[in-house]
Amino acid sequence: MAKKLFALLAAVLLGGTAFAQGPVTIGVNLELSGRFATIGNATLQGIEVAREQMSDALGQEVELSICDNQTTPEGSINCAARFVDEGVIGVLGPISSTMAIAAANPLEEAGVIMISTSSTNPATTQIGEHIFRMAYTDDFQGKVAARYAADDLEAERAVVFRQQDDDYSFGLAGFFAEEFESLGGETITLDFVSNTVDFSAQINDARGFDADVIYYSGFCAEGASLMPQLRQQGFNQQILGADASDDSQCPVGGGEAFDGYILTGFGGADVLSGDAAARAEDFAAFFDVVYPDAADFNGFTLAGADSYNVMVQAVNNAGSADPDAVLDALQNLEGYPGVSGDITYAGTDGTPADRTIAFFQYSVPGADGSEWTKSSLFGIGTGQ
Amino acid sequence: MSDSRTRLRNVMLTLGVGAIVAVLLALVEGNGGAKLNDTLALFAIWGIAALSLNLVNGTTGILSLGHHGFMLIGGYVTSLLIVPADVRERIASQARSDMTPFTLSLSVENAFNAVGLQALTTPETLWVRFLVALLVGGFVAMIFGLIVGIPSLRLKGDYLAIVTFGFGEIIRLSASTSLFSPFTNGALGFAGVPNDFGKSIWWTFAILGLTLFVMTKIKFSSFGRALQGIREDEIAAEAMGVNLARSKVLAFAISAFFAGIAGGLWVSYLSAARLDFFLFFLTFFFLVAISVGGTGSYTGVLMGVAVVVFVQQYGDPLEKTYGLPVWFGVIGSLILIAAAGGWLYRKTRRMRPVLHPLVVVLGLIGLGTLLFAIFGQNSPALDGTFQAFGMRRILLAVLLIVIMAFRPEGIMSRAEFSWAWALRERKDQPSDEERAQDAWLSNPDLNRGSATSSEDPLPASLTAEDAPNAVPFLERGTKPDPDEPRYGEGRDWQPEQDDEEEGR
Amino acid sequence: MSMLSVRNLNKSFGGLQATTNLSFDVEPGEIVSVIGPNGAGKTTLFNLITGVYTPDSGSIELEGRSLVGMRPNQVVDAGIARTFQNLRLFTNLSVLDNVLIPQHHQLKVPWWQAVLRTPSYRKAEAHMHDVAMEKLAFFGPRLMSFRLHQPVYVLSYANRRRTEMARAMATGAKMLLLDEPSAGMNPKETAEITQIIRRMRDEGGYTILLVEHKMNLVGEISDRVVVLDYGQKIAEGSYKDVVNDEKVLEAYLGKRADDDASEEVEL
Amino acid sequence: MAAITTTAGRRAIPWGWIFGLGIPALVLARIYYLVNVVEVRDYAFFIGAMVQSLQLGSLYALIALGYTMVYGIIRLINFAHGEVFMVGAFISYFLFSGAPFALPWALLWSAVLAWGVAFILNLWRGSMTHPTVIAGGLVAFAALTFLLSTFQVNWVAALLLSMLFTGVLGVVIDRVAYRPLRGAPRISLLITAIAVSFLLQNTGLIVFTRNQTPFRPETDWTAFLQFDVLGGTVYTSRLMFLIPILTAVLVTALTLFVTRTRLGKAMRASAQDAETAQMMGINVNRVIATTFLLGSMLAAAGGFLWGLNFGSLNQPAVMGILPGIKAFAAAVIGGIGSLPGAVIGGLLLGFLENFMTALFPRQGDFPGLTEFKDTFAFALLIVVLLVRPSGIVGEDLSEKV
Repeated sequence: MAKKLFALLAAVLLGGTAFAQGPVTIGVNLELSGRFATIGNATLQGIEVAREQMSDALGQEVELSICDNQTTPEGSINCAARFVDEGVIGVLGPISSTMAIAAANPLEEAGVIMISTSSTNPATTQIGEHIFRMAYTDDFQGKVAARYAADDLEAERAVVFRQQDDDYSFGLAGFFAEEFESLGGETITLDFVSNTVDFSAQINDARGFDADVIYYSGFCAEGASLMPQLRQQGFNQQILGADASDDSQCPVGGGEAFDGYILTGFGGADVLSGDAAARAEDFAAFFDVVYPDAADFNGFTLAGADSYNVMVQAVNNAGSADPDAVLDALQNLEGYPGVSGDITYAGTDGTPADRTIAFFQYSVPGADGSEWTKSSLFGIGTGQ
Repeated sequence: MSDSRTRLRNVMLTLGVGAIVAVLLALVEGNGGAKLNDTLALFAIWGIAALSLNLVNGTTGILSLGHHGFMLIGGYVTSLLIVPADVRERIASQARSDMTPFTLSLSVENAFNAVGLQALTTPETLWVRFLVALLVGGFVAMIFGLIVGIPSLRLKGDYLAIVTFGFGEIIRLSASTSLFSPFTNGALGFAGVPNDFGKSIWWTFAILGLTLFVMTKIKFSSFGRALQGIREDEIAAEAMGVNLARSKVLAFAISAFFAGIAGGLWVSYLSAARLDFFLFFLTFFFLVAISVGGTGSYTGVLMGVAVVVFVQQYGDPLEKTYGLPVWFGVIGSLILIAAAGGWLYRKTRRMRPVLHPLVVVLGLIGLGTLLFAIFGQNSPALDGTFQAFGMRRILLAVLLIVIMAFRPEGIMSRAEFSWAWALRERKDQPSDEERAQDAWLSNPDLNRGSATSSEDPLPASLTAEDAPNAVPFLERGTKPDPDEPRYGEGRDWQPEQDDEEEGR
Repeated sequence: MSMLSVRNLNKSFGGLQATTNLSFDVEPGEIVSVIGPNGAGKTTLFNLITGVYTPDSGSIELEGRSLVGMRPNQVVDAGIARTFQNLRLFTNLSVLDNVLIPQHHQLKVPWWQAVLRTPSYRKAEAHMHDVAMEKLAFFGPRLMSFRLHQPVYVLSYANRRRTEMARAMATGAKMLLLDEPSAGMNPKETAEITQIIRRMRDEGGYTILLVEHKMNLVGEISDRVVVLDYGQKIAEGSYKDVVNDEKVLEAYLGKRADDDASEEVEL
Repeated sequence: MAAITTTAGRRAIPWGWIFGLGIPALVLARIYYLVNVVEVRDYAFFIGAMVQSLQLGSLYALIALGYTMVYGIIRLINFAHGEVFMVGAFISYFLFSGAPFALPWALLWSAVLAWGVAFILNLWRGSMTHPTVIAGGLVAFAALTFLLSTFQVNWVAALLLSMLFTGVLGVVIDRVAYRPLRGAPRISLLITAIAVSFLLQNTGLIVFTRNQTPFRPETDWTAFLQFDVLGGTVYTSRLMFLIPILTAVLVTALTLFVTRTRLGKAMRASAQDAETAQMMGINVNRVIATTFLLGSMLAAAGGFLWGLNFGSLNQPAVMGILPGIKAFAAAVIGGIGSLPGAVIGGLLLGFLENFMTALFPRQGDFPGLTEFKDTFAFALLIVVLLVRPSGIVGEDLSEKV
């Protein structure tokens, strides 16, 4: 009880703009520095371009209060505390599950809406009713990858590399292994920690298992060391990755070891269907005008843009800046025409229904990975 | 003033100050922002950890670098025992989490139910369960403190520091291995630890007060004196009967206990227990606090913690992205200040040549960069912004290097705040009556005239060579015995040079 | 039953034989001096008795209890305290603290009672304080009143010597090992220390084993003298007959050129 | 200082031989068991593991030499040595990768290094205001700014230049942080070393980069290499030859310098007793500066080869910590203060880490020792410090009462 009272008291006393009709500020809590800087900045660009397209809600200018959580849980908590003080209408981001879970606790208590642009760990939205996400969840991404490995690649034995100190990677590896074993396959899971460079021990363990496919649920920082070492130790099996490796650091860092690397990620224009594809294309065109030389225009950018659009739409639907009104407007949002597909929160616990997930493949001709290309193979909706 | 009356006065004064602090906290919690509230809570939590580290580093003189390991243990045990039931189901349902049903059932709530204290398992009595979890965390850390204390019996100095560092790192690295992950949920740790204790100023400051009470009572007790004896000269301390083994292990155990408590509060503050919350930078921050504040005094340590917490919490302007001209201006002016400082230093010390080439070169570089920043604003080299990520830690590192170079004993060195000091009751300054008597004692001849009330002059027979069985000359205690023979009546002897006061 | 009995003590560091089957006794209440040229093994003997070194062979017994293998703080419990040749005081602590620390090993109160300042702890603390004042009073008013609370590094050399002696006495030991107590003192202070040592024996009831170079102090105060040379005992007895002993002169002054030993040499 | 008086003569049991022969025998028995009885691995795998251990061991040895030399002279555990290793690796990366420093950072680095060069010349010319010292400093400043901001060189030049720069940086660190504490107690020296290591970590984050960087110079030494032996294939790369050979060259060069030259003799004298050496006319400051110079150069070489071996450099704040502490453990295991000791310790630690994980692979539910890979070094460090602080080769540095 004391907490709720304190939060209200703080909001009012602090010239809380939650009620008054002052400028609508939206907090942006992203990993702009540290390990996930490239993905964080790509998402920020998506939000800024979306704001260019639609810059006002309830007739006022929408302000973005940007906070860099430096890819650390305590940085994310500090940003959350700052947003509680500023009394923002809602918070967009962070992109990764670890930072998202860290920020979700204080924001839920303070009753502030949070939309994590690309956190896919199921635990994030379970923290409270104010916590939403824009992406699919890991159990779906793990299942789809496992089914692809078992059916399309006819693999019976899979080695799973898991970064054990990250919620996203830990959960995703678990879902893949569970689904793959339910399809009759056999898996072993090898752990490494963040910032590992020497994978000789893990590769030694993998050697005795002669797997048909390798599943990597980690990030590009470690992937750029692991893949070359795998190739050097004679592992030429097909490597499957997840949306964390949808980042220019992978092909550039890993070089030709990433040639033929298949990964699941957020569907872009070429996997969406019908008018969603059209919307994605003219958003991409508009994006090129604002950021012509952006290295990373990928699913994260689209997810950032849609998070902003959905937040502004909810404020407009609610017709006032009162947090509870905006909350239930968001909770029964139906079929919003987003740039990454239609978004529906009605009847969900914060995870949008029917998101499309795409399969991409890297091709890295040169040894130093300077001219890499990413082609998309096909897309699967959460419904199927 | 009799001893018991001064003690009463001191207790009353301390309680008075405690009350004032409580009122201030009430004011702050009311309308201070979440940030100020967090900063105060952080100050208290890191204060507990720094005070407990100072018991080993400052009072006993052993450099211990494994403090973050004890905090980790305390933090994880507390969070394992206090994490609410829904989080436990989520962990259990999580794919392939290593936590076994048994380890997940380890919670104070289940323990209370088992023992029949159903009344204490309600949400309102969460604080009782949190207190129990905190104490259990402290005791488990204390046991690890005993284990780490054992090598301290055989090793000394920098080798011992490295061994404690080794222990700290082993604890952190093995917490995520399959051996311990059933208890620590691997590297993922626990989310959703109730944070209305770590974030509440009342809880943290109350425990800080308790820690300060225990630490000062230890330091000014016979045990504290034995520890300081070990710091001054270990061989002499052992030769005077101090049991080194027992004292050192005691210091390590108590320090580890409070480190565990601080770990528990730190986990509650961050509302999650993860391995990368307990990296070595924690011990480094406490080291900075102790070295800056003063290794020998708890008042100094608290001042040091205040400095570190201020830089950590309000240092983020340092890490914002600024335009390059701003950066160039700042660096230029810093170099200029360094050059001016060098020039002033050489001038006051009258070193030749005053304008040392290094000072001149620095001045030129500084001026050049400053002018370039001011006038070259729109030149291509200066567009674009820059963010100095990690500038707060650089500031703390530089601060520690400077302090270690110029004032290794810290700001307060050994001066401890006490009411006697505050009320100017300096016991070790001689009153002029005592000074006269002391002067007379050392040089009776010279001071014959000036010693007005010399009822206790030096014995006459002291230096008489021809007195084989000299009369027992010195009186017992300060009160002169009436029937003892009066000494110093008219015997002539050479004045001796007993130069009393040679300062350090 | 002698207070301290040392039976054929041997100690060698690598090749160097520091002590070779040394045996001597010290009776209760006696003042025994150990003299010998530099490097004769006097300080090694002290380190052996106080447990800093463990002897290769031989026995050291205090009132029948063997001290071999004991750590220095156990030796102090047994009842032997020592002073150091080069003054190892707790320099940054006050004089009072320096004399309180040696009594810590007798404190029976557990540490948590000390923290809570229970009455039993306060009583023990008061007792320790009185013992300290009594031992310091032994040296007259010099170390009392204001100087009690001054750090030791402020004191003069003589006062530091006195503090170290008071510290050794405060351990509650029955026997004191004084390592060159008058080193660096002028004649007046040496005379004063001589009085004090005699008073310690007479009023304090201490048995004293003394290592000293100043012969007038040794002569005036010691009941018996043991002479060491290269770790061996070459003479023992009262000061007068030891001084004229042939081997002692040889050890100190070396052999005469024409080896005419018949002549009596007046020291 | 280790305060254990290990009394000689009591050691009847020849521990040296027991461990020297016993452990290899146990290892071979375990290999035979794994290969023939359980058929989990083949001999080629263990030869591959042996090669990897040799590479890793040489890297640890290069870093450990720096620790040993600094500890030998001023009894300081140079906590910042791990970070010097990191700086060496990143400077070589910026030199060969054609991604030169931005102008401001090139200016900053060259100002610091130029002052270091001036300080070194000052050691040999007597005073900082000596014309050659100032001239040397300015020339170094100009050359360094040009080099760091525009130049791109092949990897050999990058290695040598990075060794030079990092050596000078080592001297600067000693001059700024450690020199004011010459007479201070060793604990405050250690605290300053910790502060310097944090300073370098975070400056590295600002000046170099904030995320993991690929480390792939244009060299064919990193080409893959496979050869069949005893029925299996060993997967390795040409680095298998480059790293041990380069390490051997550097170590012999260092040993020759220490034993054959006058300055080397002065270093050994100061290691024995700095005060007496000073009285014998040895300029101890020059000796200490040389020690830091050589130690840091070796660490830079170690950094470069570390990048080559793993193909990428971790982010600056993290890269130097673990290898630094493991190299210190190697230095202590070998015998702190003795150069051969550091090399032996480094190789031993390299074998221990690789072979422990290779000898106890994952079988059934036994998860294998992969997770404990990093804790071996710490565990061994603590055991050696407790049981035999003078290490395998080192002499007893106990303290007299």
